[in-house]
Amino acid sequence: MQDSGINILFEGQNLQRILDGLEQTIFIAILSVVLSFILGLLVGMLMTSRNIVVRFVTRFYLEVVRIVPVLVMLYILYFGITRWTGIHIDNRVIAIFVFTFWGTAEMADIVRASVTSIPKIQWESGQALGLSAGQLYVYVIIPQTVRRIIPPAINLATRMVKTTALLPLIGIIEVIKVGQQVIEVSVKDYPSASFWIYGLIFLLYFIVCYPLSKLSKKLESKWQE
Amino acid sequence: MESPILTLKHVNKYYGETQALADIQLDVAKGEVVTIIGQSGCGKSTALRCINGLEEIQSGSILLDGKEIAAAGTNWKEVRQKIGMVFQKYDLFPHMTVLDNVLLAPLKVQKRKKDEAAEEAIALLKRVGLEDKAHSFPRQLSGGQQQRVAIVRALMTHPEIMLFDEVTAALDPEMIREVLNVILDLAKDGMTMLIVTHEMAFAEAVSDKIVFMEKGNIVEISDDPKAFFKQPQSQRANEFINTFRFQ
Amino acid sequence: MESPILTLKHVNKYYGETQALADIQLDVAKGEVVTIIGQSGCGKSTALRCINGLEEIQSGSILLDGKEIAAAGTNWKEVRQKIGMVFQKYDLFPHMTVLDNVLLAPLKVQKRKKDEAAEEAIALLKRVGLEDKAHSFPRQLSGGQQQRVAIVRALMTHPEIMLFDEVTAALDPEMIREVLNVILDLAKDGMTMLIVTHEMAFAEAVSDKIVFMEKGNIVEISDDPKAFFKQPQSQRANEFINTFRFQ
Amino acid sequence: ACGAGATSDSSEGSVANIEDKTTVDTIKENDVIRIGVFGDKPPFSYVDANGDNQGFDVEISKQIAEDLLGDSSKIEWVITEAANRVEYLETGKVDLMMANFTVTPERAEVVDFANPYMKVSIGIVSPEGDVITDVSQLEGKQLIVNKGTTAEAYFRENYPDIELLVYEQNTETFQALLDGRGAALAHDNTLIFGWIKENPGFVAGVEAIGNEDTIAPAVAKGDTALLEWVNEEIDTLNETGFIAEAYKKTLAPAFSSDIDPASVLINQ
Amino acid sequence: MDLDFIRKAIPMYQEAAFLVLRLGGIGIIFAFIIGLIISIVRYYKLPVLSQVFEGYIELSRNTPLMIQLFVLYFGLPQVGIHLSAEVCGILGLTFLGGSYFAEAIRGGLESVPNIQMESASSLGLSNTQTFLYVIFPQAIANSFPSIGANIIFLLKETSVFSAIALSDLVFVAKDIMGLYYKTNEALFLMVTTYLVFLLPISLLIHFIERRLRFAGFGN
Ligand SMILES: Nc1ncnc2c1ncn2[C@@H]1O[C@H](COP(=O)(O)OP(=O)(O)OP(=O)(O)O)[C@@H](O)[C@H]1O
Ligand SMILES: Nc1ncnc2c1ncn2[C@@H]1O[C@H](COP(=O)(O)OP(=O)(O)OP(=O)(O)O)[C@@H](O)[C@H]1O
Ligand SMILES: [Mg+2]
Ligand SMILES: [Mg+2]
Repeated sequence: MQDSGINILFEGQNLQRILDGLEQTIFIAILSVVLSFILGLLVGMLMTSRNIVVRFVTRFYLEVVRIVPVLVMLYILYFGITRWTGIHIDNRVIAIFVFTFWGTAEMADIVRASVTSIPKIQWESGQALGLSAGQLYVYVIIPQTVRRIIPPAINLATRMVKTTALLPLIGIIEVIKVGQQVIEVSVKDYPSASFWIYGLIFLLYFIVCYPLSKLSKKLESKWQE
Repeated sequence: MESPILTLKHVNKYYGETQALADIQLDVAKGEVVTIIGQSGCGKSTALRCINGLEEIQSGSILLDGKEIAAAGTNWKEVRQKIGMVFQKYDLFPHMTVLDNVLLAPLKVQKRKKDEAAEEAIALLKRVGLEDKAHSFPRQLSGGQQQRVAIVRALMTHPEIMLFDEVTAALDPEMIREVLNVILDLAKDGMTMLIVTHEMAFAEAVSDKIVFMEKGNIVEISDDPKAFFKQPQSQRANEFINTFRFQ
Repeated sequence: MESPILTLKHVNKYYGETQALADIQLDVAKGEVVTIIGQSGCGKSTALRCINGLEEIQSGSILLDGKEIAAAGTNWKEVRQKIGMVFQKYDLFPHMTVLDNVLLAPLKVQKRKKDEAAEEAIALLKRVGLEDKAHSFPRQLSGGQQQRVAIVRALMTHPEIMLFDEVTAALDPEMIREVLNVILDLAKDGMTMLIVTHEMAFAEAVSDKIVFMEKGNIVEISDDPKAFFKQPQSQRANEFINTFRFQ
Repeated sequence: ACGAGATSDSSEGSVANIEDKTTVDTIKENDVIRIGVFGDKPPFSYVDANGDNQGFDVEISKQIAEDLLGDSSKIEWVITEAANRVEYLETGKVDLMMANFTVTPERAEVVDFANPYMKVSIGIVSPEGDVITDVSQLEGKQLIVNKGTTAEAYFRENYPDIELLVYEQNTETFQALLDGRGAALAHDNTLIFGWIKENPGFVAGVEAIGNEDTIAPAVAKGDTALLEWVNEEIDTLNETGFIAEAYKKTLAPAFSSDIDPASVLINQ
Repeated sequence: MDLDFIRKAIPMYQEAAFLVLRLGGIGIIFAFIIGLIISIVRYYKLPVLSQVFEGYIELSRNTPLMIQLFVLYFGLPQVGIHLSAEVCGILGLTFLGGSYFAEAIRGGLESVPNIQMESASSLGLSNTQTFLYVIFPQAIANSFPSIGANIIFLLKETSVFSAIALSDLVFVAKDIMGLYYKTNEALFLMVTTYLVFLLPISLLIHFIERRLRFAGFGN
């Protein structure tokens, strides 16, 4: 039995379905990652603001996101919005919104850390040349922060990919859920189904995340001079 | 004497409780090289930073070409093109090549034509001996080379006055020499300069005027550097000069 | 002349292709103050680091008290107690108080009694003017104060010779003076010292012997610092000295 | 991002209970009914290797669509989890819940159950060598249950002292028994009967405890029009023997042969 | 919201919180020890072991904890190893956390300037003494912010313990939603419980972080 267990992957549409599940995972993760990176850049710059109110609000946002589990945010938004307003929003939109909301905060903190680590003299020598605040950001500060944020940002991206495992709760059938469906149906004929299916999913996650983390390592060592 | 390019009148500057500048009065005439010396923390950097608008002053006035620049509503973009400043270090933008560094202000602030500005940049880099480094990044240069680029970058906006804040403090002796030679050269060309340095021999050689500060005050101004370094008038300046002598 | 404390014989040191030390020959007698000068990268630091076993040499020998220390099997723990070394900066352990810094080696390496070692530490701190900083952390001290503590820390193991590697390079003038005064004081007390510095006036004042290096070679050794700084024998030393003169 | 997606998506349909139109009208208008089922609970409702929904609940759902919209394929399947079935109904994200929904008083407070189409009791299965024949034998031992099932609720309410091992997936639940992680497993007896057929060495020491529960379709609270329609439909399906047919097709092959259909079906 | 229900449900959350703290605490301690060992091995670039550990780090970081738990809990029995859910939870967290701590501490170790090691040697300290008295305390201080962030992250990761039948907070919340349909109450209690134990931990970490900073670390 054990040795024929791998056949479960080739039964019916199983493999295709698992890959479709992976596609859901990747689609939502990638879109959220991209949005988080863009918004995180903006919010991160706000976090370095000298205005204490702005700083407090953004800090509060970060703490909230860190303490409220993603699962709760998904639930509250997907069911809560409909309950309170009667409006239905596609669950993938909700998923992307929640992931972006979370990712933006984390990303912003990464940006904040890297902006504050830019020596003060860089701001000053830009100013001394007559650059406006906007020019200072565009030509001097952001290009320098980008290098420093990429490694931790990629780390964040892999975390976001891995967190898509929560999505079945709002009805998104991602790769792990498909795997479970396949196991439930096939376990009678293939007692080792869970071994093969989870094994495959383990591998798939690794295949998706590993190149990202390799890339971050590479950039990290490259930019360390 | 013709009217000064830069004038500080009764300038006072506080950081919280500490008074960093106390009733500072200073004139810098066109073509004049003025060097400020004094102990660490006496207010030298603060003086330069106030002139360049990096810090606000609490009272007094600062005139550039006879126009008040320490008041609200100053067009700093314009003023800063007339003032070039070079800092102690980490001054260049590490993500840009040397050429991009020196072209940033001419192209983005002054909106000059790229060809023409680049031509001038190359000429200036040549003058400081770095024409072959135009496409290098700052980290590929030695500290002394970086500071020479920083000087070129400041010169590119055609300032009327240059401010130097301990530009050699982080350098090794030969590099110090490379950089100071560039400044000596500018002095010969008649550039107006306000210099903060701890290199006494250099100060003696380059300056038209020495300003000795202590605790935010100007204690002594001398128009004769040679005489000053031999025997300053004030007791405090004398003590200070002595820390550079052995036995 | 009595037999030297430290002797370098035909010492060669390579980093890959670059030869950092080329056939170095040097004697340091008891109580002698030897200063090494030369351009950046000429091998000054490397020389000190090899003496202290931080780098291995490829050939030649280094004798301390007549015993070979550059060979395999050297008991470095013992040797390093006889050699005190002070570096350019970031030298103190930032997570320990001043007292803990200076007591680390006596207590952990030499296993001395805490009371007795602490007493000596306080006495030495007093000598460098820092007895009230015993319980401060390094970051609460100025750079000059930190370097004075580093000197005390090195003295605590009762070394026979002290090595100083540009200990004032990162400091402001008054702080430089504070630190150099401590070294001058040690010299008067008869401490044997090997010093690397860029402070020429200090080198002239403190040294019994000046060693001028270039590209890993000793180019000139002078027993008369005054004469050397006035007019070195070698062309290269002369050029080097000139970088410290203006006009 | 939120504002942009906020317009009601056509596939999601409109909210239940818009005053003048009943849900039945809306469903007919949309020409599709949204039915909540499980994706991983064979033989009741699951997704097969080809990605198609299958099982007892699914058979009945298809017939409902056939009778309501004239086409058994006019269903938008919504895969639910035990924990979000009520939410789906309450927020109108499904019209009809067919995810093996056991009727309980607590649930009846928040959703409206239609007439039942199936009966179920809790059974307890344990290894042959160490059979549990009475609940009292479970004291001080661990009982394996599946999360969100009536078995879990029953033991939590009535035997709070019995330590429960709660798993999310059916397979995991039964696997845990095989791995010897608990002394016994409590679940819907229908499932247990099916399972022991495949796994010799285990017996249903307790065949039925607690109340006999029923399983029924559910609609959002107050959705009377749909409720009435479904009630009638289920009655018809019971009477015409459709449900018995569905039983034969989907459940019988999975259950051991000694099970009397009458213990599972409503009108036998 | 049903206050009566909330009152009744609180003990379940309490129990779950204790479980999370107990398993999370043990897992984090083990993970820290593993991380420490790995970071030292990688810092000193010990041959073979370094490469092995690097492989472990990649595997651990690039796969979800949920799948790691499945493998431990349902995969190991297939080869005859039966571990209790609690042990699996701890092992899973250790497996995941080990790599995060390893990277955090290695960052700290590498941020200690080389001159520190040299000045310790030049005082005659042995390699072990140098590590113990000089390198390690600074490395821990330097990496404390990321160590702290990882502690919080790992405590929150326990929410996938429910996959192997451990009643963590998410599990209890889902259970209540599935059984009693008290969604609002369940989620409210879950967030509150997280807040109640994560907030003090987070504040404590901030406090220690600041203490370390002010105690003379960095410049
Ligand atoms: N941003 C600041 N906030 C508060 N106090 C400051 C600030 N900058 C400078 N000071 C204080 O103002 C005084 C003058 O400082 P300033 O930097 O001008 O001295 P300096 O003469 O340039 O010293 P150095 O030779 O060390 O560069 C000092 O007492 C300093 O502590
Ligand atoms: N760790 C190393 N690896 C490779 N090359 C090195 C290393 N350390 C020093 N060197 C090279 O050895 C030569 C001598 O260096 P050393 O640091 O001794 O010079 P120095 O005289 O102390 O210079 P400085 O005045 O800048 O401190 C230089 O060419 C330097 O580039
Ligand atoms: Mg200054
Ligand atoms: Mg050196």
